[in-house]
Amino acid sequence: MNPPPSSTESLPLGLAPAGTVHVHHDHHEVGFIRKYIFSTDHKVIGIQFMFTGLVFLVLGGLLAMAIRWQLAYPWTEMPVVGKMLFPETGRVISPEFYTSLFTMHGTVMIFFVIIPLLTGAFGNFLIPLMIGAPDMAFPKLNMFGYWAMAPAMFFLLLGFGAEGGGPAAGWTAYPPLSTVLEAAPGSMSGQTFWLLALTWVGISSMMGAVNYVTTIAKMRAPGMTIFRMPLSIWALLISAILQLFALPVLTAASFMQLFDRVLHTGFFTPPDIIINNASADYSVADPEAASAAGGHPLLWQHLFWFYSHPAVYIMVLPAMGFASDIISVHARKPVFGYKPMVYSMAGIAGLGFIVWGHHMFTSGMNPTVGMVFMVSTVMIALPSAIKVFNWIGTLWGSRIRLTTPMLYAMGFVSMFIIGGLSGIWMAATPVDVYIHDTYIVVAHFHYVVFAGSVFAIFAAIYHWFPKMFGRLMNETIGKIHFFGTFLFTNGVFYMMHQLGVAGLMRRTADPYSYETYAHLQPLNEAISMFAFALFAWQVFFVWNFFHSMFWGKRIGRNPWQANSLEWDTPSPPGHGNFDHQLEVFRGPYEYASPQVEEDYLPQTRKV
Amino acid sequence: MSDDSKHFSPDKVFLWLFVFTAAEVAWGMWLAGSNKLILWGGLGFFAFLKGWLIAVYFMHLKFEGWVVKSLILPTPLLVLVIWGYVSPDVSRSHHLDHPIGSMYNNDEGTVLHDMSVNDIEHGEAHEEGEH
Amino acid sequence: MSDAIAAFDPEVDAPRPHHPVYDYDSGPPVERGKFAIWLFLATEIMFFTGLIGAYVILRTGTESWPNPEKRLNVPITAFNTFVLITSSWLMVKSLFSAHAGDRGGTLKWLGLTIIGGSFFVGIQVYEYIELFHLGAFPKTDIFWSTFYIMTGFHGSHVVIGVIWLICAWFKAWRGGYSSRDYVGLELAGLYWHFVDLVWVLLFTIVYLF
Amino acid sequence: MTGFPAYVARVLFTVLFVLVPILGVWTFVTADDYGWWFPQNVSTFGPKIDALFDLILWMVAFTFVLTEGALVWCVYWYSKPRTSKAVFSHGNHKLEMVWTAVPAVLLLVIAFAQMGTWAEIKFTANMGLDENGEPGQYTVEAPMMEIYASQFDWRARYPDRDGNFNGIDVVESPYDIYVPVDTPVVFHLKSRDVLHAFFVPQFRLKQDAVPGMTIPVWFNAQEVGSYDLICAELCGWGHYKMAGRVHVLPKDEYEAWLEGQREALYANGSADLAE
Ligand code: HEA
Ligand code: HEA
Ligand code: CUA
Ligand SMILES: [Cu+2]
Repeated sequence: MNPPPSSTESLPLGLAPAGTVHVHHDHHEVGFIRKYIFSTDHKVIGIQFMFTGLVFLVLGGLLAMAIRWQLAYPWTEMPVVGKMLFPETGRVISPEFYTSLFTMHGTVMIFFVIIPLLTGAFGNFLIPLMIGAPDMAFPKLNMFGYWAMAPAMFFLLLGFGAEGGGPAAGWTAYPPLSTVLEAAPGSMSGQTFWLLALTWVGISSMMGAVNYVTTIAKMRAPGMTIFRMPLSIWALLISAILQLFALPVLTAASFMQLFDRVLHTGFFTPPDIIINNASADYSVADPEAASAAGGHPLLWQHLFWFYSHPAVYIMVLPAMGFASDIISVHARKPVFGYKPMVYSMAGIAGLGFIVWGHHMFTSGMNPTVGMVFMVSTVMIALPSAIKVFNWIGTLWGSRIRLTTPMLYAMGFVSMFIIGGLSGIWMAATPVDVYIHDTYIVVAHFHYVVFAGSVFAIFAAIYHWFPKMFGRLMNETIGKIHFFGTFLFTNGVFYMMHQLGVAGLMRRTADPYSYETYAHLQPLNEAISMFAFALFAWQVFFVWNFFHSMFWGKRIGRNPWQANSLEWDTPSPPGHGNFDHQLEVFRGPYEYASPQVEEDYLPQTRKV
Repeated sequence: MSDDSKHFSPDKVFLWLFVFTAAEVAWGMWLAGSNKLILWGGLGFFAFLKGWLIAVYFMHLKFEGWVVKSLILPTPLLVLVIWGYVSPDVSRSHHLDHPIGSMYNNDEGTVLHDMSVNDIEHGEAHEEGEH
Repeated sequence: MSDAIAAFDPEVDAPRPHHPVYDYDSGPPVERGKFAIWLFLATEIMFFTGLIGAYVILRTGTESWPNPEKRLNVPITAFNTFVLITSSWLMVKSLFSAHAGDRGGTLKWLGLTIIGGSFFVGIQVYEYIELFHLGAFPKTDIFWSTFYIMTGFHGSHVVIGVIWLICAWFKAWRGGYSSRDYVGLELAGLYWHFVDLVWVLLFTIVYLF
Repeated sequence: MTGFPAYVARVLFTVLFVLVPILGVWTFVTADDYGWWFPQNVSTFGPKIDALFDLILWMVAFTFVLTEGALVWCVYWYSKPRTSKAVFSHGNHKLEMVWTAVPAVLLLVIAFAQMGTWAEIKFTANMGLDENGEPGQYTVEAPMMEIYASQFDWRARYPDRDGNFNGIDVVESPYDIYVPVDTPVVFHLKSRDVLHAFFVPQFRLKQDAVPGMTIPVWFNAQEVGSYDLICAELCGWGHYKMAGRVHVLPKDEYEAWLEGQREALYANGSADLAE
């Protein structure tokens, strides 16, 4: 832990009475490498996270397109890429490859796109700026946090090319499929790399989370009481806390799975299973070949979901925070019910720890336990309800500016409602007996995670891009981008509900051989069309993004006439962020305040 | 950081730790194999005392404010949550074919429930090691 | 609605030249480092919760759990436990010397702590080797699986702790700690005590239960 | 700044947002006509599951239309160019109370509505009971069959005449599973290798097969016919084709079939070897 700046020259920070300021001049001359690659500046690190996240978003998107191709036209030649990707199978996706397709798609999207983009990119960029700090509490740790992603990516990509195919046990990696080497082609070395990749992502998130919580707790500018913090900060704080308490359990579990695979222990493997007619574990008389087994497959499911359910809220809470801020700014109206918003986020986080069993209703778990999990799961809709209603309350009587970030923020609200509501069906145990692992689940989580989190990320990019690069993204193209993305997203995911009601299984490479599913192919084909369109449409974004970076309209400190602190810095902010001393007088949402004649009142303006 | 008001005598604490460790080992060795409740009760008691001493004095928790305490407060709750929800499923499951820890024996093609086949005699290390 | 976005205006928008860095402290009255290390320890607790929890859950599911005395060398490990506790105590002493500004004392006690820690690791390695000779491997049965994963990860924590303490020792040697500010040493100490604490529990449940 | 002329943007995006609730509801209403809805339903607890689904569907549809409607209205009405400022309000306690309490009630209703059916499906105590709650012919202790899942096929095992599963004249039937109609069928679900799941859409029944566990499952099929048995838990590259077929026969035909199988076993002598 490197000491915070100046702690050596004066009393260590924290012993000084709250509100003290340490003013220090460090003439800051660093070379290119230290400035842009191994940088300790939270803004640079945030932007690094953003770029890697977006690149992986393209990768995950491509994988999704391959999935959609297979589901629309099973076992038919892939047009362009087929030749180079799988010559040996005659240019068609093999069933083995399909399994690793969705495994990798899920893994990439969740662990390398959404979490890095929300907490890594915007967490890093926004936290110090919004609370008025010069940087993170531990800049070096922050840098390591980013570079811990490097081995993660390395192992992930290694997994793709692993002998015997990439990991193919789904992103949930249920044993024994994932632990018994003979069970699946992809669970030779691919699964091992997958586990290592996950562990490194975990290490990165840990470093980040410790840093975020410390920074928010200790480095707020004078007057920035916790109930004057923007909701984005609250969201990031709460999701960091979720990371801290949930993630280590997954790390422990993945190490057990690693042991099962590499050292042939049997935490998750029952004693007498026979794979390919060869028992997975051998005579105890011959220790050399022995494999203990005698574990329990459900143990993994519990430990995995103990992290991965909180993880889904880690994936949505920051999105909610950004949406609240962006809506308030562009609606020119205070957030409706600030404190209820904070408490409901806390409520979601708290309940999030006791609902993980809802992923296991049909797993053979104890039905009484299942009932308990159902009640807590259904109740978690309550805080979410409060948030939704408060967003609408914020819009009510507002003066909406239909900017691209605003459109995406409202799109987030509209889509999150759909995704959340479908959660209620699955929370209902008897209903889940039927719809578990059907496309209703796929529809559900793509609505919350793509139409939700990714829309919020788009909103955040359009909104904070000016602060990052000092230039505005093109509004017209932005609107075109939103129009298509919104339309096609619903085209892709809405009808998946119907597929699910019809009982269509997820993770099936070719469902149409079943009489029950045969008639669903046209619907899947339509969905795939929308998916391809959705992907293609993103060129507007890519172009807008890069073009605006260099040729966008140059703007000043506060293009949106917003209140929160980050708009009180130059765009882009220099080293140390703030070029003047701060004092915070009020919360961040004083829009349309009668005190002043403009319709906004920055937190730092004295009246 | 600890100003003088927060001083305590580490030597005393250490002495107690030493005593408890000795007592615990003695307890464990003598009562091994006897009534589990007595055995575990005693061991748990000693372990708790020792942990408590280390946390409260060596780790200074006694002298920390609510902030630090609140940082670790959730962990005991979560421990209970995990244990409470998982064990009915895994350890107390009525539907297990074989109790956890049983092993498959290829030679007889049977499932062993008793792990004591893998017990080892210390001291005879090297003869065992040969074959 | 006034939504014409003002273009860049050097007057107001240009960064002020050579401004200082403003670094605020908003309380609570705990050093950043200490605050962070306790957060980190919380995650460590959850990590061992995962491992120990799994052990407890698996064990309560077994029909007959082998008697640890039949498998493990309890006396040696009891002695080892004693060593680790002692090193924890020495750590406190070195911290106290640092508080008193006595650099020599700090170095001495810290050095002894490091020796204690290394000794612990040594004995554990020896124990492992002997067990391997006796044909007890992680894969042998669920007892050994849990045994190796728990003691193994604890052992790796001890190693990290020793390395950390060595760094702290050199910093102290260079006079990096003053009687007013020895946070760095305190953090290393906290981690070391935590490792000790975990071992106290592990020893009980793995070797004696 | 709005890029498009203000009024174009307003109309365009209002229409876009209003599409969501309209098409949303429309698809759910018409899905049935396209056959994109529940498959035929033949088990006794099936209708209850569908009913619960519909109950939630109504509540959810209500909140869906309500919230999306309000959202659309805001998009349209409050994006109208105005000179006045927005309403300066930080919230309203009464309102918060109301929209916390109302959903809370709804949700509790939803939660408790589930429990009966869940217990009926899952609790071993309720397995194998017939319509009027009397224990039927098969029980958890004496199930009608064992079903083994393994990569990538299904295998049903019917006990011998004196009801045990390890005798030599145990009838084994791979792929095809025969059950009597209108009978509470209890069976033991097992897996030889990895996780699988026993899923018959027409029974509204899904249960994972976990290696190392013997999980009692039950259903009561009301209509003669044969239905897809689908593996619903990822189990490797062949997961998609791990199919089976459940044939629901009239009771007498079922008995006849089973006897026939046993006779066959005797005929080809394998059973005599046992004696
Ligand atoms: C960002 C991610 C995210 C979020 C926020 C959620 C939110 C919720 N999820 Fe979801 N979920 C996932 C990501 C997410 N989920 C993923 C990735 C999976 C699949 C994992 C896999 O198997 O691969 C999954 C799977 C999943 C399952 C398992 C399904 C199965 O496998 O059988 C269940 C079951 O209960 C569930 C429930 C819920 C519920 C109740 C919520 C609630 O939090 C939703 C609350 C919100 C609302 C309810 C809407 C707004 C409220 C109102 C408009 C008020 C009025 C509403 C009422 C009165 C009902 N989710
Ligand atoms: C965050 C999570 C996330 C996201 C965003 C997505 C996005 C998409 N997902 Fe998926 N998906 C999952 C998480 C996600 N998914 C998970 C967890 C699973 C389960 C896996 C499992 O079963 O184990 C899954 C499974 C899954 C399935 C089921 C497979 C099966 O069960 O057989 C399908 C099928 O249609 C699918 C489709 C899609 C599609 C069409 C998209 C599209 O929305 C994708 C469109 C992509 C883009 C639009 C990206 C374009 C690029 C940019 C915009 C960036 C611009 C770049 C720069 C500026 C540099 N996904
Ligand atoms: Cu068997 Cu999927
Ligand atoms: Cu969940």
